[in-house]
Amino acid sequence: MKASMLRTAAAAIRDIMVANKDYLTALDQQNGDGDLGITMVQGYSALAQMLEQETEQDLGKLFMKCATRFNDAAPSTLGTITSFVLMGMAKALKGKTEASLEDMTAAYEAGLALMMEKAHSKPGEKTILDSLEPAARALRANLDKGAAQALTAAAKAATEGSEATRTMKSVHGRAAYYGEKSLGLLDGGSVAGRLIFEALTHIAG
Amino acid sequence: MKASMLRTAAAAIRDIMVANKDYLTALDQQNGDGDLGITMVQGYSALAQMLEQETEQDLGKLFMKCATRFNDAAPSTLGTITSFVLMGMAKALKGKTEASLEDMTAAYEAGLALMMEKAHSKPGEKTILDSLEPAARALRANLDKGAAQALTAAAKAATEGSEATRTMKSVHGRAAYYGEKSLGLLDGGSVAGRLIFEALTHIAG
Amino acid sequence: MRKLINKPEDFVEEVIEGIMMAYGDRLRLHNGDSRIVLRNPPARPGKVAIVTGGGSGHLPVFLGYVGRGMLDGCAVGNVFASPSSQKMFEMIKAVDSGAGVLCLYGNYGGDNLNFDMACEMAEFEDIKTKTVRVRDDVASSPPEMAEKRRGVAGMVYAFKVAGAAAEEGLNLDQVAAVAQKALDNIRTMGVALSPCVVPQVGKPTFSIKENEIEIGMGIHGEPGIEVREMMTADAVASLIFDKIAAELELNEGSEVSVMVNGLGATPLEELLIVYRAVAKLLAARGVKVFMPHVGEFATSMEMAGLSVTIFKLDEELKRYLRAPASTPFYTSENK
Amino acid sequence: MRKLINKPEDFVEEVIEGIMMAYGDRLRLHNGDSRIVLRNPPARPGKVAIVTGGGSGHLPVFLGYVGRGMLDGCAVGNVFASPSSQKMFEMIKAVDSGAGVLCLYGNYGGDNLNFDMACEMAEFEDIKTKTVRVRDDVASSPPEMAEKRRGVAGMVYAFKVAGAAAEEGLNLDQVAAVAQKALDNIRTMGVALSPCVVPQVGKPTFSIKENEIEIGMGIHGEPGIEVREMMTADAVASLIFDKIAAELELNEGSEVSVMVNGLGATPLEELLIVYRAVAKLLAARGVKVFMPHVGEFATSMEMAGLSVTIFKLDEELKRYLRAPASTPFYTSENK
Ligand SMILES: Nc1ncnc2c1ncn2[C@@H]1O[C@H](COP(=O)(O)OP(=O)(O)O)[C@@H](O)[C@H]1O
Ligand SMILES: Nc1ncnc2c1ncn2[C@@H]1O[C@H](COP(=O)(O)OP(=O)(O)O)[C@@H](O)[C@H]1O
Ligand SMILES: [Mg+2]
Ligand SMILES: [Mg+2]
Ligand SMILES: [Mg+2]
Ligand SMILES: [Mg+2]
Repeated sequence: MKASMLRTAAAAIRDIMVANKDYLTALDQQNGDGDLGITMVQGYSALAQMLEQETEQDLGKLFMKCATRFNDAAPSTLGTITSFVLMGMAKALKGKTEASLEDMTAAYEAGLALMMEKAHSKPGEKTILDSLEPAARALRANLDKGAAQALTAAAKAATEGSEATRTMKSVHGRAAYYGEKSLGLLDGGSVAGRLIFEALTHIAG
Repeated sequence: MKASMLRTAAAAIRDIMVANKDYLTALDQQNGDGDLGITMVQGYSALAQMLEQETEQDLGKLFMKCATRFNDAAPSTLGTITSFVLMGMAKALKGKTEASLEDMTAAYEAGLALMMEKAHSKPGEKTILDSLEPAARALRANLDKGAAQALTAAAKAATEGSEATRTMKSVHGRAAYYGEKSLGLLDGGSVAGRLIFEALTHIAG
Repeated sequence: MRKLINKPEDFVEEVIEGIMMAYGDRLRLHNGDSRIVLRNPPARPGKVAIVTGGGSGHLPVFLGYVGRGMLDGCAVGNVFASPSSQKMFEMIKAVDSGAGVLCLYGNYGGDNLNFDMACEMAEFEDIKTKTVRVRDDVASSPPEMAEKRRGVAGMVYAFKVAGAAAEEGLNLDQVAAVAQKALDNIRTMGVALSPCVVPQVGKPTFSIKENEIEIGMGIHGEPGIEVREMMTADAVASLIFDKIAAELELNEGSEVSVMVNGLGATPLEELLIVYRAVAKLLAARGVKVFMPHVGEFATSMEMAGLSVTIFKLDEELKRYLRAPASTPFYTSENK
Repeated sequence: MRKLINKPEDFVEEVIEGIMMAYGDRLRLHNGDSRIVLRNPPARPGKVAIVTGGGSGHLPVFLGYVGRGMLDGCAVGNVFASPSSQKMFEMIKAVDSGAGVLCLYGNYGGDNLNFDMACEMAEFEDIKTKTVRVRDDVASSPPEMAEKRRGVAGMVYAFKVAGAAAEEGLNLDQVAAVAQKALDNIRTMGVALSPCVVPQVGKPTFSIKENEIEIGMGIHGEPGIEVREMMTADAVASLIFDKIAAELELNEGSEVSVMVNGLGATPLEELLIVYRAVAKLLAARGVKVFMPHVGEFATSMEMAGLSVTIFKLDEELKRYLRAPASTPFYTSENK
């Protein structure tokens, strides 16, 4: 992938977040403060807008700019967590102006690792990680099948992972106050994660 | 009348105010603040209670005590207005330990006069005066028929006067803010006035 | 009833008890009477005393302004009801140190009657009194019937300015004149978004629809000028501003103080948004703002809404407004 | 939505605009950025700087405590949302005068992540920072998980005490230690009676039934310990008191400061009734109250309810609490 593709991706994710804004809001209202729809739209809109002007070709520097811009536009928990992923990817992509599917997968894995370190979280805790991390594994397992198929597999894994949050107990953020009561509820962040891969599948396919 | 009769009268008025508390409240809520029921009960309860202990025989001094006590217990507009009437009666009855129906009527007229002076009001302004003043005229006109009949006539006049407030426009207090809109409404204070004479009729009869 | 109270009939007593437990070092009850709150320690002998009084449910109005540089005493009524003339009289007697007593209070039927009675009692005991009634609410009567207007948040400015004049050593007539001069330059108007509940009544005495706003409603729910569909903060600000500006000459170079006062349930954030709008309207006319007051100064328990007061100043009034004052509920220090 | 606002998306900008129009003499925006509010004039060089940050909708928390004797800066987020780490970093850089910067803020996911990121950025530029998180809300986690607790009204005491320590000339580690010592002795718990509305959401994120009370609910509507049928003020006070007293040793001779904090819609009268009940419970144990704080210190817009904070004092903490502080929204002068 190249810098220009990031622009298309950001626009696609923004569109899917706009389309699902009220749904995300409703999910976050179940056991959070209801800002998830707004912050995701704000974050990805800002990214897409920035990338329309941006001429930086170094993918590392570009992802770093994305991380800062995203956090500035959406400094909520999930917004900041997203920034950490982008920051981790930036470090891994530094110096590259083109990246293979494998490079991108490795960068994405590095991004998740940084995020888990900073957010003190791991899969199974009813968060966005429960869609993002299965997606990473699916990407890795389908590297040889090309971007379109690998992303389709990742989207499927993200969807399943998100669904599985219903069986999990929240341990982070506001949702954690609900403890047992969070069982059965779908985590809004995990849905945001699923939507990202859904959007990427569309542009790759 | 003698000091002891005042005790019976106060208790009877208190009872009728208690029975009509919610009604008075509702009337005052139409174009006032809704405290009329509470304040009338408070004022007459305090009077009745004080008179149970009180040994003063001089009617002037006794009415003066009543005026102070009433205002202290019910310092609302109507409470204070009531105190002015009692104060005016006190001045007229000073030195007397017994008063004829005619003495009482004259004292009552003096009470109304003092009240009108202090409250800057006159009949026809949709207030308690519109029941109290017709009652005064009825008493004066029926002096020769004895207390029971005179009071019955007064109660009738008070009732008609109170009803007539529906056709009047408020010019005093909170109700005045309603201007034209007050047309059609019954004035709560005038009902309180009617109830006083209703109670007095019962004990006289 | 969404109120954190105990028995409704104990409401006022318990509020006063709480105040004395919290601020017993700066306030005292006259002979232990919870209806007569006095400045503690008392002012220096020879100072003109200033007292007020009125119903409960408006904190910090009225007793919240008893203290250094403001009031010497306050008679406390039941919720939205006047204190008795007896209490007022006892208070007047307690605070007079020979220089006389200014009764400075809002123009309401019950309060007027009781203060008048109290002043007569005081006169009988050779205590000089003067009365100045606050009538700042432009929504409560048209200009030609201004003497019928109610007193609302603008009274706080009157307390402040009269208090400073008294501290400065002016005599009774002069203090009354300063209060009156201030009031001649003070106008207020408010809007309400939700009603409030008198504890002993237990339900709202009036209602406001979810999407409506009461323009000019009084602090006890007295009806205002009109009911409108919900408006923006800027629209509310300019509606109030126009009404007030029609009565105060606000020109290039004028100086004013502005009070944006929350009625109870309206957040400080919204008061600041409205302040911003008023300040812009003033700036557009070249009017300068001195010592803005944004917060809750005169409330109606849990009523939602706010009032805007504009106080047109000259050098004398500015000096009195600026002078130090300190009560448990008000301080000039950070204004 | 019963709010006096303009466009919901302009809410925060317009609040800050209002604040700067009213208090532009005592606050300034860093490079005109409405999300970075700084003390004006800045503190003397060499003083440890103290900053905070957090979501909007809680005035006077957070920026209301920027001023002499308290904070040097505040990063401003959207309603109930953290400011970005970029803004925090710019603020930290702006206030540091070489003695380092204490980041003192409430323990919430978004704020933690962003302040951590900002501190890393600061470190990179050789600015010393220290972090102390406020976790005073006993209802938000059991004692054995106290590190998970949220920060609520008790942070105001922490601002006050740390601010005084910094003014006195203590170094960064010492100021952080004072803040931590204060927080070790501060506990808060709240109750809510009605929800609030985030302007851009437009409807309440939770609901409370008319006759119910949420015990221990958080300032963004986080669920508390339990929902109960409406209770009296005295019952609420003793429920909160017991919960707090189980964690602070309150004995004969102890001294505490008590804050009864309104969440927004609850009248001052009710706060005083609850203060009274708490003061009696303390008196019954022989505990003395120093500098009570009754009013709105940390709100949730139009939420009805209140919180009670107890701050156990020693001579050092008393001195810092008493020390002069003055911001447009807080002053020690009349406490
Ligand atoms: N520590 C964490 N690690 C990973 N994801 C988290 C963490 N905390 C929260 N999340 C995710 O963030 C979502 C909530 O995000 P957001 O609404 O921005 O939080 P808040 O409004 O509390 O700041 C949750 O649904 C969850 O998926
Ligand atoms: N100036 C006046 N003269 C005579 N009666 C008055 C006057 N003003 C008000 N009233 C009477 O008082 C009643 C209202 O009394 P009250 O409820 O005590 O008033 P508020 O609650 O406004 O103090 C009215 O219904 C009217 O009958
Ligand atoms: Mg959220
Ligand atoms: Mg009434
Ligand atoms: Mg009344
Ligand atoms: Mg949030």
